[in-house]
Amino acid sequence: MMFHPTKHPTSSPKARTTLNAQALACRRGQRFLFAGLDFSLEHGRILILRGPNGSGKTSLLRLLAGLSRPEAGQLFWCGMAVPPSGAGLSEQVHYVGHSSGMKAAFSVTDNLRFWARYLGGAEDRLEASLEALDLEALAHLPVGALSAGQQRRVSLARLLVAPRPLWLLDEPTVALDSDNQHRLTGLIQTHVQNGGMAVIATHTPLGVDGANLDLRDFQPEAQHMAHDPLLAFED
Amino acid sequence: MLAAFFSLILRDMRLGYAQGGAAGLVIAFYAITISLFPFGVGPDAEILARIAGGVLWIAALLAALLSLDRMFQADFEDGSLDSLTLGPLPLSLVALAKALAHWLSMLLPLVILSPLFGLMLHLDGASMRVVLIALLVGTPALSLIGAAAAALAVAVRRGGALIALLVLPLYIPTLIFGVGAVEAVSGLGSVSANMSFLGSLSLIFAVLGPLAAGGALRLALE
Amino acid sequence: MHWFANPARFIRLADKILPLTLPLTVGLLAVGLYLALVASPADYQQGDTVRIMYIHVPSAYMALFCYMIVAAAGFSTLVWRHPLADVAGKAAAPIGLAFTGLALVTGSLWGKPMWGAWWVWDARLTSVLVLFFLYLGYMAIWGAFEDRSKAARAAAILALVGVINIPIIKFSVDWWTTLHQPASLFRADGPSIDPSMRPPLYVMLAAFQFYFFTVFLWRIKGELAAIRLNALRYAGEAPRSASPKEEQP
Amino acid sequence: MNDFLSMGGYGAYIWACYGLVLIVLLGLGIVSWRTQKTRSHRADALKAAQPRRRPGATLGTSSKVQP
Repeated sequence: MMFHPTKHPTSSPKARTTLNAQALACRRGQRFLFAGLDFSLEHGRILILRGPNGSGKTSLLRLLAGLSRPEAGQLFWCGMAVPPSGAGLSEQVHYVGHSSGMKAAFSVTDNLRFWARYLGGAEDRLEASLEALDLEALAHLPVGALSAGQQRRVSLARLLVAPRPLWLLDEPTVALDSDNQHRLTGLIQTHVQNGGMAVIATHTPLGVDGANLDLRDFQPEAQHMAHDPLLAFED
Repeated sequence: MLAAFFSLILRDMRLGYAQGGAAGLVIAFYAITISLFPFGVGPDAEILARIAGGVLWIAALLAALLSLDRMFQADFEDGSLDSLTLGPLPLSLVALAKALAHWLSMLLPLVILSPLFGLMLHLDGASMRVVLIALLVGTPALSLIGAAAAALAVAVRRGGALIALLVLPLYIPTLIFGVGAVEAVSGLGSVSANMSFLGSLSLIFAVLGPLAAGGALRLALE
Repeated sequence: MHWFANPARFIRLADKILPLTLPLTVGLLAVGLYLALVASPADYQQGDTVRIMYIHVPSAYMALFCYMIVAAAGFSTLVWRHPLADVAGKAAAPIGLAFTGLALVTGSLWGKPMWGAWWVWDARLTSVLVLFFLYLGYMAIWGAFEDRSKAARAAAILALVGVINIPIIKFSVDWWTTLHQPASLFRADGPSIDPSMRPPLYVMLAAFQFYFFTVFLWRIKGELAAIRLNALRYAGEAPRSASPKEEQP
Repeated sequence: MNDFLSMGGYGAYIWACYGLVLIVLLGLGIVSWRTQKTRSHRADALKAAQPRRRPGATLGTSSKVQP
């Protein structure tokens, strides 16, 4: 599958997309999940997030997708600063979380056709996406009737229906059987070879080579109180 | 951008009528609520005719309230709200699209059926037409400002009951001018004045509702 | 504007102001009561019930005034993300609710001798009733969230939606009451406040204003103390030099 | 004094109004005042009971990601 980014600052296929993070910090309630997080990622590269449950992997992925605002720090997409609303980056991103993001009442094809149209992809990619994840047999079944593994493959199919440079995958191998995991690895490698990028939070090895980032290195050692402006007189 | 907007409206409308969709329930609720009134105030034609406008409007308000809860909650629970945010539309336009889809799938059928229920309430021909137009012009406001309350309720996780408290005070102007238009037929005030207020309410809320809903949805995503 | 953001500085300022506003409140209230109950004449038309107006009108005014404070706090929470604004909104709402409740009750107690009905669907009373529900909605939002900063922003959104709707509601209620009460003999806020009624009214209003400001500062200090208490209790739990251990998500 | 209390026959309503207003305002005032007093005392007590934290605890180390 040729990958060609649609609306994109530099529209050439081999775009030099880069994602940089400086001193990112994320707070949950009274506590910092991580702080002072820096990383940089260019096209054709993969970043694998490690760390125990609750160390902030999902929060970091949602932050990169522009679904939440960082407590501190700044994100740069292709060198341009990303505003807190995530505008400019959100349109370049796919986020595959734990829930399928599909309507249970609709069939697999209806769901994917909607996402193709909504996310600015092309409906002619539908067949190729179903084929890539071995979903042709289930195409007309309502997503609600599918197993967790099958639903996971449908949400992964959305990555192919509307091509975007940056994939954010949150434990994508969950509920996938072994040969589907190979299929996933193949998809990621093809995406990356075509100039795409990916940030993947995973516990199981994916068989793709990429830089590792362990969120435990960025936990503040002292359980420092999250900086709540209304606590300023605690210093 | 526009294609995404309309595809979202179409999807939500189809959702309303798909298996598990609430559209059918809302219409049934509207019918049952209206038919309760004669049991309450008595079958006397003269009384029913006088309060018919109020009955039709209050039933429409409650029907809208009933269906607001699912406007964003379903998308929040199955994760599609995340992907909708990553689409080309800003969150306020997503809210506008969903509010319009809610109006088209949930409230428009009520408006079309209202003359039928008007008959049950001995409404005369002239007021029947006015009620139909008033509902057509005024009910969009219910979905539009309702979207803001529904979005706030999503951020609260189990906020369904909260919606009624948040939105009913804001429905009062629509109710006043809606019923006012019907009563104007029998000489109490002017129909066109009430209609123009009703229409302006829908327009004001067409801006205010989605803006507030967009902000509230961003809260829910955090 | 951000000079204000530091709570310690705010509390020092409040502690300077409070010794002024508290005696002023008490003094004005005493003078107001004296003027309202003793010094002013009974109205030729209403008799002594006009004295109820001296607290009904200020209460209704304060009910709206407090909502404006809540909306202003909401605006600065959303636009300037001013941390103190979250707390100010939450502090002002209960006071506003109290004034709204008082306006409703005094309005009803005034309606009974005048028109023989405990509740009259008149323009002012109906608007105050709707305002009461707006307050309930605002405070329900605060109660519904665990995370303070999320609650503040959600409540701010509702407050702004509410404040934009207040003139709309006021207009539609006035339209509705004049439609259904063509020539009501006596409107709740009186045909015209003749000169002799003004002193007690203004003094009572001033007393209520200072009362609001005093209790408002107290409540903000209370909210800040609650945040500090929560943070300290939280810090107290987590052992200070713990190595980063497994945390529950 | 008596006619003052009767307020031209409307005494009941007038005193009910003024009484209620004073009770509610006084009550709200006292509750607000007391909560802020007790809370700040408790906070001071908790703070005093807590060992001094190392001033200026830094917010996590920032190290480049391993290649």
